[in-house]
Amino acid sequence: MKQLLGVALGILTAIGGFLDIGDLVTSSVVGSRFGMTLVWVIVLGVIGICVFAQMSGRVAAISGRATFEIVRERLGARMAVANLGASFLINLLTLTAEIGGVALALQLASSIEPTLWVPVAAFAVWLVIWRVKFSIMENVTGLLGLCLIVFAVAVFLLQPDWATLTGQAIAPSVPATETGATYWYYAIALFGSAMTPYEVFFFSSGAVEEKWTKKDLTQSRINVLVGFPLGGILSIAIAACATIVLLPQGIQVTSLSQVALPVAEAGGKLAVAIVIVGMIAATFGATLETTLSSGYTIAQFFGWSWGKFRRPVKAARFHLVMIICLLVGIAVLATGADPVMITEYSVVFSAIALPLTYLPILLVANDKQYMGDLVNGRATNAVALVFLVIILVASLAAIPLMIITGAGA
Amino acid sequence: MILSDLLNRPVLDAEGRTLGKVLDARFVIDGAPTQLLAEARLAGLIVSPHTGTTFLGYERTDENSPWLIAAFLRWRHRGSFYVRWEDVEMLTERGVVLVAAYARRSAALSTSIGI
Amino acid sequence: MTPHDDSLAPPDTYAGQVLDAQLHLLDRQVLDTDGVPVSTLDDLEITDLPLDVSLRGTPAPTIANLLTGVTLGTRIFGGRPPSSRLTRIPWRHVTDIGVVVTLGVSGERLDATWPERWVRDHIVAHIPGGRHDPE
Amino acid sequence: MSCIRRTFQRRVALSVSVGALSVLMLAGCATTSGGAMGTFSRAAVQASSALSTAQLTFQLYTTDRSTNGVTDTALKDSLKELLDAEQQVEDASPQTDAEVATQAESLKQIRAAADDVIAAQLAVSGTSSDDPTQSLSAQDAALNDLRQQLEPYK
Repeated sequence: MKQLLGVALGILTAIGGFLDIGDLVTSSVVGSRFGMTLVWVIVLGVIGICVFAQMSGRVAAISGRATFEIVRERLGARMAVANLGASFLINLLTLTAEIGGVALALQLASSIEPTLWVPVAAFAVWLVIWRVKFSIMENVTGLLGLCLIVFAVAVFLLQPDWATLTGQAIAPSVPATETGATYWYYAIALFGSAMTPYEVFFFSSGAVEEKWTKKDLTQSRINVLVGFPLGGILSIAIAACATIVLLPQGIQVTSLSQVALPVAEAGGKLAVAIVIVGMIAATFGATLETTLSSGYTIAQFFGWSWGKFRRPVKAARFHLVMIICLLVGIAVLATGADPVMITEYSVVFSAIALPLTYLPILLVANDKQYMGDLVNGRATNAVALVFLVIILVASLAAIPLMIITGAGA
Repeated sequence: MILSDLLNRPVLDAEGRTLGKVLDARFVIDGAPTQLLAEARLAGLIVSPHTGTTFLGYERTDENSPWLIAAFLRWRHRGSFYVRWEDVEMLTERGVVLVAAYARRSAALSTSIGI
Repeated sequence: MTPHDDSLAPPDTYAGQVLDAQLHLLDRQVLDTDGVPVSTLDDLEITDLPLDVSLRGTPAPTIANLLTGVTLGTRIFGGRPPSSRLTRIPWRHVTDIGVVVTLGVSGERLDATWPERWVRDHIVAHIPGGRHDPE
Repeated sequence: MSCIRRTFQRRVALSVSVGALSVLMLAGCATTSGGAMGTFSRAAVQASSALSTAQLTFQLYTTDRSTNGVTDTALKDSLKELLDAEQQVEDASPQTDAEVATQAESLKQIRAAADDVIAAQLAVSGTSSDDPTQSLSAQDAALNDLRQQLEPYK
């Protein structure tokens, strides 16, 4: 029975932990402007993150090496430092967006200005990282994040015209009001929101934190292959809600409050309360993950002692880096920068930075010195290579599209 | 002397012709035993005619998956060879000068891949 | 199919463990005897070799020290650090080289861990709760 | 010889960072293409989206389907969008008479919309008793017409 509970817990936290401010904002922006015509990108992104997280979890469990140790060992110092620079800055951008997301979600609960919530949220994140055990932190935010299932319930409560919804999803075409360039720009943004690099930094470092071994791999495979797709379905539900309620009224999502309106329409006050709890948990959990990822990337590159399983004094520089990153996040948000705008940039830059960490992980997953006989199978390699091409194309196309569309205007 | 000074330096034959660059330095732990581990002796250098930056060692192992990357990297390091330390004549500002009758050996790592 | 064309002599084989610096040593994680990370291996220091002098007959150089810290900057951006400022971990401390480089001594005594100890004693230790295990 | 390669590397790193900065600037200027009319068209889309949001929010409030937090925040956000749209229209420098007229028309509609949202906020906070639902939907229709009219210039 305990084993079953462990499996269930793993899946639930994977679902709850999958969504963050990037998914919430990007899925609803896309739903409100493109309807269901970009849903195929979410499916693609979910498959991609399943392949990627699986590989990095297996590499971490077998070789005990987390992502950035591998990036440096495989690429050598010079290429790794460029990789570190890009990945760290983009992670910092995502971290700032996530803290902003928590503040916006708390504003929805309290009507208090988000700029006041930012320091409170950042302090709470630091406190959890400083004192709370890794697994407890993951389970609580993951389970509370499950409240976002209310988006899926809302889709049914809204009794949509299922034919047009699925029709749009299956036969995607660029809506009249949008240009091809914005369509593909938001395709990349959506792909970046599903396959965020920090999820992999966190996932593989978490495997080392929780001292995974070969026998934990089946558990992690179940978590990923069941949890992430269900998380992806929630992303689709968010897009569907926006399509059903916001698109017909010409509402283009530019703030988190608009994301909650379809849920209010579908399920009234109770549903709104639940979705707010879900949003706070999802963004808070994502802030924890991005903060830890900022510590992981720097500490693993320089070879410092790192990890939440160690007392803070045993991983001093690791914790110092995280404190500094949180302070930077607070400072950026204090300038009044709009967290939704930061989020939109962070998901696109995530798509740009993805190859930097995907390639080394793919290489090490094939390296007998690291993996022994558990190297990638032929099928995994085939799928992984297909995604390498997709990821490279998305990464190269992102910047030109950002210029043409003025970041999706 | 720092190893990075040696890595990536041009390799010249006795007549001064450039053969390539030092791709890597191969050490073998079979010197005089110290407290814990024997001395690591510089057995030889791996020279690549095209590029000094090694990339994941595909040129030396029978690693061939994922094939797309392995094929590309092997192409990039085609023609790389191994010279023993005994074949090194001297170190100069211009690079590593080999003896006239240096032997070009395969750079392939034997089965015990550095574990 | 190992990649060597016909013109090359067969590869040497050795009794001891074979280590290609770029592939198996450089940029690897260095752990101390308790498994606590010390640093990443940034460079190696080998016995000095004279310039412009025939090296025929001289014994092969050996690895004297593992280098970390300031050499990372110079290795990436060029230039040479003054030898006095190199952070050295003597080769004799190394017990095993596999996926990581393992030392036989505790990290506390090595000067490679000085920055970690400084941050710990001056900053982290002063924040309440810093010494407790997370619960 | 190896240091020549490194300065080349430093130059590459420099150009990459300059490239990244120019991307952000270019992304900014792309939103100002299409001259004054382009700005008006984009502002009209933004304004009508904001007003529709306020209309939906107020309707959810009157049917007691939304919480105070969401209602207050959504109205505050849509007012901010409307004022931002108004600012864009004011900052545009119209050249021809048609553009001057469009600017005036756009400002009139957007300001009316902003007044309606403020009325909704007052109704929600209970300080005023009149119900802005009619004027919200009337203004919504007006802004939609403006948006259709300016659609070709987008």
